[in-house]
Amino acid sequence: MSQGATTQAPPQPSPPKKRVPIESGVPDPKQYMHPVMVKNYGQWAYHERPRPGVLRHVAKSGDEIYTVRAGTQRQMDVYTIRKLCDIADQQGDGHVRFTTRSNIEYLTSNFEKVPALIKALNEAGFPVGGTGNSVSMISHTQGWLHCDIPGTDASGVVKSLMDMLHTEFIQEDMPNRVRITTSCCQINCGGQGDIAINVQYTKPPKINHDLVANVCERPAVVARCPVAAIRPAMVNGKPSLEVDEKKCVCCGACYPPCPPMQINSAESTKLAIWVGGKHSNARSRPTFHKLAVANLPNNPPRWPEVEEIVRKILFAYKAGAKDWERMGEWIERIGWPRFFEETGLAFTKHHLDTWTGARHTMNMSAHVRF
Amino acid sequence: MSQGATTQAPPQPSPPKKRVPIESGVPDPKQYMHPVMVKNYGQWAYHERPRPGVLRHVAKSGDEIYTVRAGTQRQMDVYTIRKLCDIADQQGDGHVRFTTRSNIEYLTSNFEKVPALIKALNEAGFPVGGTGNSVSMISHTQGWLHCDIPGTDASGVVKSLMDMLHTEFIQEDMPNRVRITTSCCQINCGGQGDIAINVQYTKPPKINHDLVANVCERPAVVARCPVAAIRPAMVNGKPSLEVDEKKCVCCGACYPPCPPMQINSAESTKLAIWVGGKHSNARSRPTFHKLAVANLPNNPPRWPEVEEIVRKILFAYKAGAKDWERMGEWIERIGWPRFFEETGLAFTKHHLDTWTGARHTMNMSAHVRF
Amino acid sequence: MVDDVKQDGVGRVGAVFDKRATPRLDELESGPWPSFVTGLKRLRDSGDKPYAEYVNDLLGQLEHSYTERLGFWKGGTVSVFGYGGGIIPRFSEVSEKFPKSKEFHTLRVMPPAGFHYTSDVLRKMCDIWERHGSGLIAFHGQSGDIMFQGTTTDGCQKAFDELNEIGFDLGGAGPALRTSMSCVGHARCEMSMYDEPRAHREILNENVSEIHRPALPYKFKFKFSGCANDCVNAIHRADFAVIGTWRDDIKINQDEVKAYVADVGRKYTIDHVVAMCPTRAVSLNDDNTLEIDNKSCVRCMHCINVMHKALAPGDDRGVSVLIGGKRSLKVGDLMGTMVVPFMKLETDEDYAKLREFARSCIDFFAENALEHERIGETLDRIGLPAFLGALGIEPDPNMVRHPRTSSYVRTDDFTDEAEKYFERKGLNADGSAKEAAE
Amino acid sequence: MVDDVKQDGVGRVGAVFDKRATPRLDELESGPWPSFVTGLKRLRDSGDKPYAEYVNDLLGQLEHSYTERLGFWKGGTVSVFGYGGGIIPRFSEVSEKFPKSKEFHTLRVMPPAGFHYTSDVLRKMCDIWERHGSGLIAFHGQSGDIMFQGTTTDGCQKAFDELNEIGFDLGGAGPALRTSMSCVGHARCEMSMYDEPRAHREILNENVSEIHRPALPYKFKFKFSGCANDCVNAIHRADFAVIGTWRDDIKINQDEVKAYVADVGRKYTIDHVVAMCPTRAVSLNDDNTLEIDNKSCVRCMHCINVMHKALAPGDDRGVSVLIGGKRSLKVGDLMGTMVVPFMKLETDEDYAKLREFARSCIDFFAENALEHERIGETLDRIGLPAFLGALGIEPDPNMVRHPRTSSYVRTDDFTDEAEKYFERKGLNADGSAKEAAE
Ligand code: SRM
Ligand code: SRM
Ligand code: SRM
Ligand code: SRM
Ligand code: SF4
Ligand code: SF4
Ligand code: SF4
Ligand code: SF4
Ligand code: SF4
Ligand code: SF4
Ligand code: SF4
Ligand code: SF4
Repeated sequence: MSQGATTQAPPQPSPPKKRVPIESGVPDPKQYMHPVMVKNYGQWAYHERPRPGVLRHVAKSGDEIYTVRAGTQRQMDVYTIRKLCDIADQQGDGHVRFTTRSNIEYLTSNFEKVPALIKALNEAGFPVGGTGNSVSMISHTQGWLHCDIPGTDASGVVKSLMDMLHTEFIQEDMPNRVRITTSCCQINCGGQGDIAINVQYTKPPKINHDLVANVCERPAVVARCPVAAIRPAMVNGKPSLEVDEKKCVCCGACYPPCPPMQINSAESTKLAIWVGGKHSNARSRPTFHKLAVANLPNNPPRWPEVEEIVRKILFAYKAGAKDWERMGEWIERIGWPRFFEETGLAFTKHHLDTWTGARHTMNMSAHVRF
Repeated sequence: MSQGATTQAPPQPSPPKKRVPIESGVPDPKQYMHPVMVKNYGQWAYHERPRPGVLRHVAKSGDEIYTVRAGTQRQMDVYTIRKLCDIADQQGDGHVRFTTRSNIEYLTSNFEKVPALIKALNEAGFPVGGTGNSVSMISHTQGWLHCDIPGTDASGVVKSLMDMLHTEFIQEDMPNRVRITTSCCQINCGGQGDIAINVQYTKPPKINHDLVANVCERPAVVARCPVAAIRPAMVNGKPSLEVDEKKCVCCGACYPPCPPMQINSAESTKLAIWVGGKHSNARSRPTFHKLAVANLPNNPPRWPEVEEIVRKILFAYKAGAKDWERMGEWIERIGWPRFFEETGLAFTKHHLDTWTGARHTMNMSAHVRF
Repeated sequence: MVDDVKQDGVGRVGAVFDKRATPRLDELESGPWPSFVTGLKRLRDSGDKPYAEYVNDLLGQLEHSYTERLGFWKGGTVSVFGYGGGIIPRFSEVSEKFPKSKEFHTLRVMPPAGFHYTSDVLRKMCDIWERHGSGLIAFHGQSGDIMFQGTTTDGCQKAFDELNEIGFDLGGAGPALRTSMSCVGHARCEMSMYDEPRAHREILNENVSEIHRPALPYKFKFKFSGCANDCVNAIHRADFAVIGTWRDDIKINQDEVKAYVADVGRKYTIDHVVAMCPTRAVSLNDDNTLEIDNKSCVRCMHCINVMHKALAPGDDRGVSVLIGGKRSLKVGDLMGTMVVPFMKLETDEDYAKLREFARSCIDFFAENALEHERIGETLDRIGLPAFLGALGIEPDPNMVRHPRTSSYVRTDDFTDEAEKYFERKGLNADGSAKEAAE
Repeated sequence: MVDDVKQDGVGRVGAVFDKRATPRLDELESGPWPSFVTGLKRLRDSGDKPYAEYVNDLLGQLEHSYTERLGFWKGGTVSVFGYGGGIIPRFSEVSEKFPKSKEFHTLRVMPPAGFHYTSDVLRKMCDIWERHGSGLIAFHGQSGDIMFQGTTTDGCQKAFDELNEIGFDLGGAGPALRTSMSCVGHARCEMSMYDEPRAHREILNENVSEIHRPALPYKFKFKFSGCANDCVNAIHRADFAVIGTWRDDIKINQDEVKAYVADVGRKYTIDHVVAMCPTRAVSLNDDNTLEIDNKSCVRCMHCINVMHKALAPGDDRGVSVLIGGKRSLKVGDLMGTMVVPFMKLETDEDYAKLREFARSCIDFFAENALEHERIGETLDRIGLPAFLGALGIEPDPNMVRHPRTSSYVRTDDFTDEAEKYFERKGLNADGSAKEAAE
């Protein structure tokens, strides 16, 4: 199944010089790693957070490494990156890393350097924070900037929300860490979040019948539909597809393999907000996020309606949760009735799951809350 | 849909005197209820258990009612019942009730009568107990004595086990109440139990093809199979049915509508033991019982292999559970690995669920126990 | 009919017969638990009773089952005049060997709600069953019936007529409304949150025709428990489970709390009350008083069960209704699903409402379920939103463990639905509170 | 190619052009968070760079999206010599309006395990991307790639060649092994239970050809977290998640425990440590020391996270493997399922074993998955027993939340299976312990 590196090169547009790639794979991080981290690799004892955005890890050897974490826009121009490098060289030890959430981390073994690092970052417009019980950077996807199937933008949504959440990024005032994700189509590359802001299509695809025959492998498209709503059909004498709109759950899965099945439109592409997703295994098992509200307008450039709801949910959590409770655990304790009460959101028939395994989401007990 | 009482009488074998029934429905219990209970109906304050088998309920009025609970064989001859009545008349107040689990309860407002009641019951061979954290009477079904589809007997299994559990019935030494159920076929009229002893068929039905055509409505039988393993077929020139043995899960659902699909045989009808079922909503939600061990021999008259396993499980629970933990909650806390360790039972591929929703039974987390 | 001379009940009085050998069953006579075998033998040995020889053959057939490890009864059709159900007919497959007990039908008879009896009425039942049956009665079947076990077709009618005269009626069998159960509740239990026997009787007796004339797609069971301890196993074992609950705060007697803690210790209290509350709603203060976050409490009953002198349910009482519990045929076991989180149950009107709702569920079931489909399966098949829609129930977050995790749903009317919700709650269309009017 | 004269990288150096109006995007320049729009404008305004005009049109198209509320990119086929994947090709659907950025392909480049960089290597990347691309780089994509965003087909090859020369390689796209992520772990974190970068690199690099030549039924992702905190979201977002864990007891420093309790108080400790342990394995003694029932502990990390000076994981360390996490296409979201509860991961042999197991999962996937089916879907389709059977893994109770509740299974070989289990555990066939031999 796997092939040698040179046996089957795909057709190339630039014929003259064919450089054979070096299949070096994943680079060894130690060549870039801070020497104190290399020295104490796998031998760390404990850590502290001297202030928001700063970590102090102490090795069993007694060595220390300080981390200063700052937010970035992820989609960075080379000027931004070079600025970050300048700070690493001038105020830091020249070693950085990026976190799972696109924050940059400056590593230094010298505590004295921390204040200057913070100052330089702040001056250059990079907020220092994102550690401990803060709202960290939002999981960022591609959207209109790059993707071929987006219902909205990602960078703009993230920027708008992080502007609002800036204070919560630079403080550690939440009950536990807050992980927000966005996704610019229902595929949802951003994954599960304490709060997730995802595109939700609200209408079945409109089919551009003229294009189907040329662009789409019809059996493949039919196979992609999770509810078997797509049938091959002849339309205007041409082979096309048709959708049973009663069955269609507006998921958009037919769109990537068959772009003439236009799922997006300025009117019907909406945003939904989900809550209580969690990846960690701390206390409760990892869980999926659950629908809070749907049908929010897709309103660039700043999506104020989304901002408003995120704020409501976040501050209800902040006010109500006990220390160490993640969003979902807070809701689990106080109950969904109170969640809807405290956030002022509506509970509708659409909140009742109808997908495979829906029964497992139902209350099959006398446990009720008032 | 419902019909008047007289409009459509089914054909009657005894034609002469046709007495029209009085459709009186559920009798009013107050006519039989102890007068102190009638007087304080819905006005009770608290209760105590002065000793195993005895409850003292105190009403808001200050009135008291004492309950003495005793085990019965459920399937009672009139002599046994009259003996119980004699005790009610001579040592009690003439009022009794039966519990959900077929125990008899003597109600008296006079504490002085309690010792005599206990004595009379014990002398007549009715164990006093079943209250509080005891092992109460087993959920009893019909079996060979009466049912038309049983794989085993019920009365015999219950008698054998209750003989063994007698001490646990007359004491309150368990961490919480223990509810055991039996079922004499896979239909399982006994329901969920802390420990459930249920018939488990191990082979697909053997079809008596000569009888199918006369006895079975073929489409109805085909429809009953949960895995669509049954097909209509012609066998020896007669319309019959055939079973895809690769699909068949040996559930026996085809047997009641079509007795020629013989699911029972002396060899292949086995017993399985399940644990951790719970109906109450106290603490955890109600839960189904889970497979502990299968393939135990169906060994009348005393099913010693079953007895042995029930004993193992019960005493592991008794030794390990915290007060108020039900069987399933104990296991939930200590984990299934330890359950199998402490009971000396085997964990096999058959313990992995394969039914609808199996995924929800899987460990989708990093939570592990060693 | 077992015989044709001096026939009375199921057989002849004073019949002379050889006792069947029952070596296997005999082993079930030893041991401390009351023995059904001893009981059956007592019947067999009642030479003055019509059922002696009948039970002798029954014992013979049962011993045969114990030897062959197989059952030997088959079904059939038997009923009493005017009714279509309530009898479980049994015909022997080995009647050539055990001819006397070739018919062994059972009458399912509905008990008084809460299973209360006087010795007097029990004796009357015994007398009737001595005359017309085997003398074997079960208190009670798993659905709550008194099971008069073992008689002929003719015996069924006679026994029923006499039982019916003393105020008892047949229960359910087949695709019908079934016999119901309610816990001891109001009669004796301080946890009881409504009048279970009343709810039980009103609903069943209003629909008694559905019991007696099987015409539903499949069985339909009600069960009534006074609180979430669910002493009649309603949530799993009833299509329609009624469970008592309350809306206001748990009542705390702090002196009794302190007495409890003084008695068992702090660590014990923490490990068994605080840490066992499913929603961490209980907290033990440093001064040994208890704090309960009542909005988080799920009314599970645990803390009240443990500290029942110190804690008690609130006063604003009523019931929850869960639909669709059943055992495993076809789809696997189902627990009931919460469809009515709270319904006040105090006044006559409250009870009338519950009866109405019960009736509407039976009607829905009759009209929508496929053949041999329980209502829980119907609910799964059409989905909870459609089910609620059909019954005119508004969605409520108490119906779910959590809202949907799947985005596969068409939500274009979400905003309308949200507005309906706010209207129901008396809020503005954006969920904000209305200004106090006038 | 955007133009044909003085072409360098994606455009002409010193091109003269009108700036596209971007009124909507301009609104995204205000506010405290770093602005990608400001960054893009900086690129546009770099007249000395080849990408200035290119980014100008890109901004134009993006503004167009903000106005129309629609996306305007479509896919296609672009790759570099020798590889079949690793490039995400983008062609504009509105190139008549915005011709310069009509191609806007992305290179997915695998980062060093754990995302470590020096300023030096970052600068080199910037230089390369200035020469051959738009100047826009993302650290990182959600799968962990460095995304060099925006270039022509030709630019892809050139940029790749130079990146490859400085030690970087393309990541995954399409139906292939995908780029992986590992947490900071061993490099800095005291919770780290194994050498994540080592596991990450050994597995990916052994199978690097699967990354570069998409030939699997669908994508396949690995992720590596040093402990159950799962800082790279492996369980949900990887087909093969490796999570650090330990088998022996949690290490307790009782003095630090007392210090913690003294600091935050007993009630706080009870409510936030004792009551939050998912299996009630933690108990606070009356003398402010802590007791842990290690056999009940599920290694969730909570108590250690909270009291990390007082508590630490044990020394007998290794990993769990969960299979089948994915986002929601077709079947709905799946979490990974535990298939290897524990595997020691210390010696070279241990790592070799993990590599072997990884390879066998990829092979299983290649041979058994349907087209466009993730391995989690395959697992669901064939069932866990068959999946384990295919991979030669023995069933273990840690794989389940609980054993089956459904009786619908054929168990005639149960006793054989049980014997195999006892044999594996070194027990007698009835589950009893073997007498100590010799
Ligand atoms: C740097 C980073 C790992 C990396 O390789 O990049 C990281 C680093 C640490 N994580 Fe994490 N986590 C990182 C992403 C995550 C993620 C994934 C994500 O954010 O997408 C998770 C899972 C989130 C989820 O459940 O959805 C995650 C769940 C945790 C938890 C569990 C929290 C909980 O209670 O659920 C802990 C434990 C804790 O907080 O003490 C933790 C703890 C830590 C500690 C304290 C570990 C240590 O001893 O060093 C690290 C410092 C955290 C801090 O910010 O104070 N880390 N951590 C990631 C920083 C992301 C960021 O910039 O915000
Ligand atoms: C770039 C990235 C988002 C981002 O901005 O970070 C991304 C972008 C796309 N994802 Fe994704 N996914 C990205 C991480 C993810 C993740 C997160 C992860 O890997 O941890 C997931 C969820 C986990 C998973 O694998 O399920 C994810 C789940 C999907 C899916 C749904 C798969 C499923 O089985 O449900 C698709 C659809 C598909 O494969 O057909 C998809 C498809 C796509 C495509 C290729 C859309 C398409 O079908 O044409 C997107 C290309 C966008 C573009 O123009 O660059 N992407 N995608 C992430 C990859 C960057 C990188 O290489 O580092
Ligand atoms: C008499 C009876 C009701 C009836 O109408 O017949 C009854 C009576 C009481 N139950 Fe029950 N329960 C009765 C069957 C049940 C059942 C159903 C069953 O056994 O089939 C359950 C559900 C069992 C299950 O979950 O599978 C049941 C679960 C409870 C619980 C919850 C226990 C738990 O922690 O899970 C309590 C609370 C408690 O124990 O304090 C309870 C509490 C009580 C109390 C203490 C209520 C009270 O304040 O009076 C009663 C005295 C119990 C005692 O034995 O100490 N009762 N109780 C039933 C006696 C059955 C028997 O003879 O053993
Ligand atoms: C007599 C009794 C067992 C006992 O000894 O106590 C019983 C006996 C039978 N049950 Fe049952 N069930 C009895 C309570 C139950 C219960 C418990 C309950 O009601 O709380 C259940 C579980 C709850 C439920 O309703 O699901 C129960 C679930 C079944 C089922 C499975 C239904 C399902 O949807 O899964 C069947 C099969 C069927 O209906 O086709 C069934 C069928 C039967 C049949 C009619 C067998 C048949 O199809 O021919 C049995 C007749 C036995 C006989 O000869 O008397 N019996 N059955 C119980 C009724 C006595 C009474 O009226 O009081
Ligand atoms: S979430 Fe959808 S639109 Fe956004 S990057 Fe992923 S596939 Fe593209
Ligand atoms: S949008 Fe989803 S449900 Fe509707 S036709 Fe397309 S694939 Fe099917
Ligand atoms: S469990 Fe089966 S055999 Fe036993 S009474 Fe019920 S239906 Fe009959
Ligand atoms: S035993 Fe069950 S699975 Fe097998 S054929 Fe009969 S109904 Fe189908
Ligand atoms: S269900 Fe509740 S009210 Fe009824 S008897 Fe049990 S504890 Fe009492
Ligand atoms: S009733 Fe249950 S949920 Fe409510 S406070 Fe008591 S233990 Fe907690
Ligand atoms: S997953 Fe565990 S080991 Fe890795 S960084 Fe997070 S806390 Fe540390
Ligand atoms: S690691 Fe988690 S499960 Fe284990 S003792 Fe600590 S809190 Fe409990």
